[in-house]
Amino acid sequence: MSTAIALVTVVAVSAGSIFFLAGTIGLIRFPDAPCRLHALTKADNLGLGLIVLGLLPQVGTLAEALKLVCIWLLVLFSGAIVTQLIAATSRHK
Amino acid sequence: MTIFAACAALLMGLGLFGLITNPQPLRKIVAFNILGSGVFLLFGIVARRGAAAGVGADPVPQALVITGIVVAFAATAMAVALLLRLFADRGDTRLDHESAAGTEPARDDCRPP
Amino acid sequence: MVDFLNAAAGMLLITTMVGLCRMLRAPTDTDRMMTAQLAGSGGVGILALLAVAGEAPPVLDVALLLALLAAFASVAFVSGASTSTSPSDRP
Amino acid sequence: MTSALAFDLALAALVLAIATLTIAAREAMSAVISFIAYGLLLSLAWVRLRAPDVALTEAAIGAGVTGLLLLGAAATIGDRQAGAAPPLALMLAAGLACALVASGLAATTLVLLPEPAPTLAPPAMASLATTGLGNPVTAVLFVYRALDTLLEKVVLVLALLGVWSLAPDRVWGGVARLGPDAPPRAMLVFLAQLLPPVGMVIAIYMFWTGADHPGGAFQGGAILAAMWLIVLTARLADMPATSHPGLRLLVLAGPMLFAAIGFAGWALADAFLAYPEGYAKPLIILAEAGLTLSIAATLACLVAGPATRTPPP
Repeated sequence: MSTAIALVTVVAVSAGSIFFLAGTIGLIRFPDAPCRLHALTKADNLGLGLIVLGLLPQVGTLAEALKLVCIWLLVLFSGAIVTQLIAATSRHK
Repeated sequence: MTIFAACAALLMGLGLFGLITNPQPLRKIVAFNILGSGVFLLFGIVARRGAAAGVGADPVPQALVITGIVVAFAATAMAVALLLRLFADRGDTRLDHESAAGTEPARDDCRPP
Repeated sequence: MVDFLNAAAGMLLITTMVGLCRMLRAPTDTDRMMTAQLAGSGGVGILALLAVAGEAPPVLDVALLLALLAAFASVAFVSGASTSTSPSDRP
Repeated sequence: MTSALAFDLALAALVLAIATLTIAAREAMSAVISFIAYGLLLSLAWVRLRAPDVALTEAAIGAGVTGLLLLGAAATIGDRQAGAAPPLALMLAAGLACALVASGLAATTLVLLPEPAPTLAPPAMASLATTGLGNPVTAVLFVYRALDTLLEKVVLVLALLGVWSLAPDRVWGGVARLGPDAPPRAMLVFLAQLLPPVGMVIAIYMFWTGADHPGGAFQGGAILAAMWLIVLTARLADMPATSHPGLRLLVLAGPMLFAAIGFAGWALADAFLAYPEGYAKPLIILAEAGLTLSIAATLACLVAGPATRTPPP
């Protein structure tokens, strides 16, 4: 059972890291602002989401698990709004 | 820990270099903050070395650093406010004006324009 | 498991920060903001990994604070950038 | 253990790289942005040094509020009409001198620090039991070095006095300007409506948990200040005039409450800033509550700067 849980953690955290890597590469390589934003949001939402998902089985208490989920939700909400702001700023020019 | 000790020393050197060579006052303020953070990091090394009695780092240097960060912020805010006032009055931020002391009369805000 | 989480944190650190160094050199305002956003969420991810790897629950609070302030920095940047693009605002 | 060591190495290298970028950046704005990233990395370093209290302070004040202050200044001043860079010979001489200083410091820290390291952790932990607190750093700040903490609040107030007095005479007591005059974007307003309630909960949590876990008045106050600044940037509320009695009371309330508790220590316990037996924890939490609000107001006012408009009638 614990091997299965460890496997879940390894897979999810690895996948999250890959999303971060892809997001960074996209941010550097993509030609224009909307494309780069597309890459950025994947790293933000999916990358961090998968890492949090992978860490959830590893934390000791319910409070810590809730805190992890809160962190992800906070980044998700503010990330969505900030991305809109960035898009508006880039279109303004 | 030795890694961060070397890092702290290098940060202080870098900050000092920026403080001396950067001509813009705002950049000097940033460099000064880097210099300060190197000093704080050194305190962190001292705290970490003093780990004992079941805590990961000596709490006394930690408390000093927290105080230091807040005071550094207060000093930075003061410096930035002075700089912005200088900019508002003169339109530039050069610190090496020959005229500032004598030849140019200081503008007085009290008098109506 | 601890080694794996540390390695993941290290990889995240290098990825986001290399992106950061790269973007700081060829910047437009929006690129900088995107990079700041990526660095913020990368930092949150690293802190979450470190918190679980080192079994130090307080580090989760640091991650929470960073998650909150990442958005704050972006907002500051948006208003700062629009100040710098409209010269008439200056005193 | 090796994975942790590798992480530390990468982190230290990146801290140095970002610091170099900050110093060497061509534009002031780039320098300020890399300084914010530098603060973020530095708070990771504090986590690795097992000092989460300091990591919180560095993230909130070192990177967050200082970053905002410098961003505003860089946006106003830009790169115009700064002095010329010093000649190459001077640069080289300065570089050499700084390299000498850095290597001297490195040698000192790596070789000359006493072994075994002196530590005050055991006495600090021993006195922890008598206060009822669980966080040794808070105990040091409010019991062991309480006078320092009190005077530091006074320093913050003095800095605010200094900043306010930079206002031209004709707008004395007026309103500070924050952000551009242009109306804010709808999305910014939405964020400013969404984020502060969450931030206030986190700030109160940070202050409350500070008694037993890393956190405390500084961190909570800095978060509150950040939330207030978001609201101000989005024009949901106006900055009160610097002559507003409520604002001035808010700035002074925390230090005055703390000083009052200190003087009460003379009467009820045996010394200034001593706490009577059994009441240490509630008194410290009361002082911290006042200080959190005062720190929030002071930090926000310091970022907003001196008054630039005449006070409203």
